[in-house]
Amino acid sequence: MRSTNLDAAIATGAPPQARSLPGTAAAILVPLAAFGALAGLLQVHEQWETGLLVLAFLAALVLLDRSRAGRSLAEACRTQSGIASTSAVLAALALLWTFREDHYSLLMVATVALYAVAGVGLNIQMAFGGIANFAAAAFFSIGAYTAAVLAGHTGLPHLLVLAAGGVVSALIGVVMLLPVLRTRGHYVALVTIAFGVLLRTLLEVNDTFGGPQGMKIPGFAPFGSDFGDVATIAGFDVSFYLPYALAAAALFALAFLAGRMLERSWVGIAMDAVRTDEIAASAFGLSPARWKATAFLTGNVLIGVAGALYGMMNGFVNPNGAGFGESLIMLSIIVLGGLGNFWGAIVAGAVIIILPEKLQSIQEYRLLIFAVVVIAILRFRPGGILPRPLRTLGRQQGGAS
Amino acid sequence: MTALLACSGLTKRFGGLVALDGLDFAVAQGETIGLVGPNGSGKTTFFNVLTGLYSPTSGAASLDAVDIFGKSPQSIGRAGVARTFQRCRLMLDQTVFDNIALGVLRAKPLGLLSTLFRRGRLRADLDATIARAHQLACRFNPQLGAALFRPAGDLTMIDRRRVEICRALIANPRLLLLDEPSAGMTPDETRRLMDDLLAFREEAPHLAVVLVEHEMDVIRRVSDRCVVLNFGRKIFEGLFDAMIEDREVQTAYLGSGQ
Amino acid sequence: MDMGILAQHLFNGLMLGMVYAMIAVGFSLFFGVLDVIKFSHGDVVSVGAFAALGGASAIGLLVDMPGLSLLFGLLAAIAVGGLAGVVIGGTLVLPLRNAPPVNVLLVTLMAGTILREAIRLGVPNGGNPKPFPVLLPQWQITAGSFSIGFDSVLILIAGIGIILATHLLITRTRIGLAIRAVAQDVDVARLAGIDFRRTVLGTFALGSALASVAGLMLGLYYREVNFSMGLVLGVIGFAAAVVGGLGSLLGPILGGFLFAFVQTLVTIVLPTASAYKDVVAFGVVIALIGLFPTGLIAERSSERV
Amino acid sequence: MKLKALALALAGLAGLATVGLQVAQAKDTVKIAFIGPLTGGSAAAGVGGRNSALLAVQQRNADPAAKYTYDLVVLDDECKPNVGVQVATKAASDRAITAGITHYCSAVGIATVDTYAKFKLPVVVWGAILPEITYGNDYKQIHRVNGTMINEGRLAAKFLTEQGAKTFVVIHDTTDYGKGQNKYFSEFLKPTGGEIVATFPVSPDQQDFTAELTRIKELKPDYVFVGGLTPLGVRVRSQMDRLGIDAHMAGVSGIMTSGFIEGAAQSSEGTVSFHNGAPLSRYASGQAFSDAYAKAGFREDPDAYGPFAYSAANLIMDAVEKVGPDRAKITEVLNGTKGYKALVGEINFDNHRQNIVDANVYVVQDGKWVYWPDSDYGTGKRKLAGK
Repeated sequence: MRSTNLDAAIATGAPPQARSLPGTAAAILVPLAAFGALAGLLQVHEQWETGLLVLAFLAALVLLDRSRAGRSLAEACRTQSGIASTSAVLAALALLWTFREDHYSLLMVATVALYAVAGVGLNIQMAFGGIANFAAAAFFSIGAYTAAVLAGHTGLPHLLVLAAGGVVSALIGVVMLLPVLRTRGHYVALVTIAFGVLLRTLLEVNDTFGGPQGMKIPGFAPFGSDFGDVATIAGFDVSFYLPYALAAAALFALAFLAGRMLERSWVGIAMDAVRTDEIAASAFGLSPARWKATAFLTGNVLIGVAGALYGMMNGFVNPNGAGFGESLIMLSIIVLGGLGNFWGAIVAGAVIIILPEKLQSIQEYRLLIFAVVVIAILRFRPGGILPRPLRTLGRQQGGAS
Repeated sequence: MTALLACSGLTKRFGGLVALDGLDFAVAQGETIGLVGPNGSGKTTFFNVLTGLYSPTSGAASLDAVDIFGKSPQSIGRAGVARTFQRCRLMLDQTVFDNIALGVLRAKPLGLLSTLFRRGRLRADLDATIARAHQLACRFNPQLGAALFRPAGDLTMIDRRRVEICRALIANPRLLLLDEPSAGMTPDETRRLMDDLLAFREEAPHLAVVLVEHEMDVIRRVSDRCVVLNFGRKIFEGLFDAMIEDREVQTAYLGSGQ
Repeated sequence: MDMGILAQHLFNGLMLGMVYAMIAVGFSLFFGVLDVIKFSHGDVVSVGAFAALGGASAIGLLVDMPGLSLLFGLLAAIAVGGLAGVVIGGTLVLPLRNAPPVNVLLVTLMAGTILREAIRLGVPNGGNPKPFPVLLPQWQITAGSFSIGFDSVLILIAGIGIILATHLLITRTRIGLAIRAVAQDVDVARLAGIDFRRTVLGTFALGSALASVAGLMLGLYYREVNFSMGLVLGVIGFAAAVVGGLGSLLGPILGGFLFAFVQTLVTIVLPTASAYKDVVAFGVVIALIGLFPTGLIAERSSERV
Repeated sequence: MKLKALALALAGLAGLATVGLQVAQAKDTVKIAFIGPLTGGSAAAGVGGRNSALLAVQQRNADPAAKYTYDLVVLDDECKPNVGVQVATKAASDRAITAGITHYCSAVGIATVDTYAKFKLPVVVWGAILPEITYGNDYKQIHRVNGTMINEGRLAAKFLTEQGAKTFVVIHDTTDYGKGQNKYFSEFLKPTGGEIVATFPVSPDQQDFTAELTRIKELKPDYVFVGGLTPLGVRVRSQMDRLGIDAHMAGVSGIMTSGFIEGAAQSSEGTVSFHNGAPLSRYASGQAFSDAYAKAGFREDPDAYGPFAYSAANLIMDAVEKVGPDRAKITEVLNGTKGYKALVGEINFDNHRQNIVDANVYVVQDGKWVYWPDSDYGTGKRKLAGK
């Protein structure tokens, strides 16, 4: 009796659950198309090609949102997220393999993936915990500095170095917990801005960690051999950035999975409750401080880990990367991508990191155009490129239960 | 019959302002009390103190002999007190289920590691809770049950109130505090909500309810007994008919310009 | 330390604090009426400085009357700054009122970038600092080792006068009443017949004109303006407003002077570590927020349950 | 309405594309990268460098004797090291690019050397003056036509003490640039007996220096030595005037720009600076460069390092003319550069591929940077104002 009621609820209250063939096809094709577009963006050289691609992208956005077919495509991806994710993973691998010899494209893809990992962390802080973190780049750099110290001066295995990057970033975040927990909204924003400026200035003025020049970081060598020395994989010539891009993609997959699991659980509901209405949440026995702290520190761990790998990939870290401007770039990525949507971080990461590089021939007008694009997207699509979907839970998750 | 909730000398001061002034208050199991009084007479403050949102200045309060005076909202909730709010406090962007689930969240395993690594248990727990929420919602309105995974912001005012009540009821409380459920609703909606409530009372005869209301019709229909507050003091306790005859109650209302 | 030098430090600190306060007041006003942070505010300072530079130089080309140049510079700063405020407020901030607050922050940051880049690209050789014409009398007031320009004194007095005038405008006039009413409760203000949109845009014009005039005063004082001068000032102004208490008028003024005081103090006490002055100043900001979570002059925000 | 906007945007893009395509097709095209800061705070220097390099390329393309057509691929490093590594990777991993004219910002220059070495792209640094870029490694691919701050610091210490200055205050920014300038100046000052009475490290975007300068007023040094770029120099100079400080000011090549004179206006008179190049007017072809630059119609000044970018571009193109567009061969030719006649004088690379240049002293006289020996101050006709 009860279970039929439940099924009825799910069937009527939720998006159609039945797996239709067209729906499955859509769930497979949409990620393929998205990664295809990314491949196109990486491949283009001419300005007009980039322009066309941007227009096509904007058109696709409008269609997905405004047309019936577009909405059902989006819906299909949402309800069959398992299939869509699998398709995305395969498409990503195919993309990386296609570009296996192209150093620059792989570097850009790996950068986007690592910024997206940080984006997952930042999403946990902001979209779930409601903590406006304007110092993401500072924590990202803390991860990289940790890697510089530990990988450069100790024999710690590199996988542990990555983890340490996250832990140290979270520990330094603890320093800010008191003011962050005691206050809200814009006041939190200021605390993080102040922290970012403070850390950056400190790193630059003080020479303990290399001063303005920063530190060199050895390449990532998780299993003994340095990624930077990789020249062939399975007999194919590859760029040394391929293993980095793969590692970055794997890290994103892990972060994505963890973030998704947290979201689709009691923890996710608790964080949403605390963020939306602290008073109601505490009336029902949730401790706002606990959940804000959890969101903040979990987010910092992910940001720090991403920063550590980024540092090892680039081979150096310096105070420039910790600045307010860099933090804003990370923030732009998640807001533009859609607060709370992890895929959005990848899409917006591509827009914010790769697009300006493709606009190089506009040279000094680049920043201006870029600012206009960001304003246009946020003005007409306040939820970002991919707005956060409603939570699905339990049997609702579709797929095997 | 022993009282389920027993408060004595409950006092809450905000600086110089005395919002609750030595309030004695008792509710028995299965009893519904209508709590009335002009604006600012301390009704909501009383709820806030009872549920631990405000810490009381002095006095005593216990629920079924368990001391709840000045305890945290968590332990008071665990003891069996649940409430709704005067201004609807729902997460409008989240699903109806998310909102109802907030009522039982404190009893769920909330550790990060268990969330990440014990997915099977979590999923079973989620399914069971969904079933329970669905059952509750259907009792008030079958369509609400069907809308369990729609955003709460899509609901009508009366359904939002129903969700709030489901959220309070899902933890199986022993004492339910309703803060002006009629606020923002039409008289017809209010009547329907009260029908639901009375029907629910039939099924849960042990549940005690304290209802803050301005609508005297609602009070008359639902409550067994009435308590009137003014300036944080109890000025009347008794049956509804006696209350509307009471001179002090009348002056309190007229005097405050209602 | 001899008294003259001490007086000099005091004067520097006051000057700096006055500029910070003028910018911080804008942040606080916008937050009051709309609960938003408009981050392009710092760049409005640069816009004002360049508008004043343009206005003053244009007159300077026609006639050699510093007073008239100054007047036109001032008018240009007020007009352009106010206009920038209204345009940003009307096209970007108001339509996004119901979006997440961080969207407004980001959009206005980008608007600030546009202003900044527009100056850099629009003004010939805009990437370089520009001299600001000398428009005030050049008398020097000297007393022992204390020596300041008469013009500096004028600027300081003008700044304090403008802050006072703003205070009077907010507390004593009908416009001020409307602004305060909207800040208190939008719905009630609407019921009372206040035009919400006009009041908000008026506030944006007022706050932005203040920042713009601050830009003019910076130009007069330092005799140099540059396209990125507003960037750091924006962050400091925001910090001052938040530490002082968003939404109030006294708070940001207090915050501005406090920030200037800490910066100056660090330079005096630890001259060799003067690079740490931002570290210390922002450290103090974090500590103060920890101690006074809603600012020194607390927001009136007893939320009803 | 929306459609119309779309059509306009498309038309605009198409227009851009055709402009890009209008390149003569007769000769083989050789691509050379130019990397510098085109946006942000250092954009003035970057754009000046870009214009100068572009001028060299245009002149070469107009020359019928040239064997190749040259295409300057311009990339913006935003003066950010991580962006610098990205664009360096882009240029270096693009096989079509044969060489690079790279970097103004020292922080970016030092961050990218490994990338160029890894991909074996020969580059000539045109503006970054951190010594480590050439001296901190042994990469055959990294060359530099401009001098380092070592030259400037040595000359500054020697010259200023010879002028009779005994006490100094240093204000430097906290980037590599300012910290390096401070390091070399104070190092070379020690043996001369000059004394640094205070050092103020400041943030490069700091606006107000009245607190520091009031301290300086108290200390009464002979010279204020500024280790920073133009904006810092302008602010310190104007504010020194404002506070009535009568010490002289000396700067480094970072302030030796027309922007400094324009920005500090009358206050700039008598400011001394050290620069590892000579004034355009002293170069054999300086006047020709100025004329050609003006004729090309660039909106911005070439800035202090424009002539170096111009010379680097020519150095590379001459190497290409000699051995063709082959990275390894070009590297070899560049490595062996001795006695190469360039706009900025003779280029000789030492064993670290660092051009050996002498720094020169300049002074602002009547709104111009004047070579010290030629100036009224140098010849004794005028004395520096102040004490």
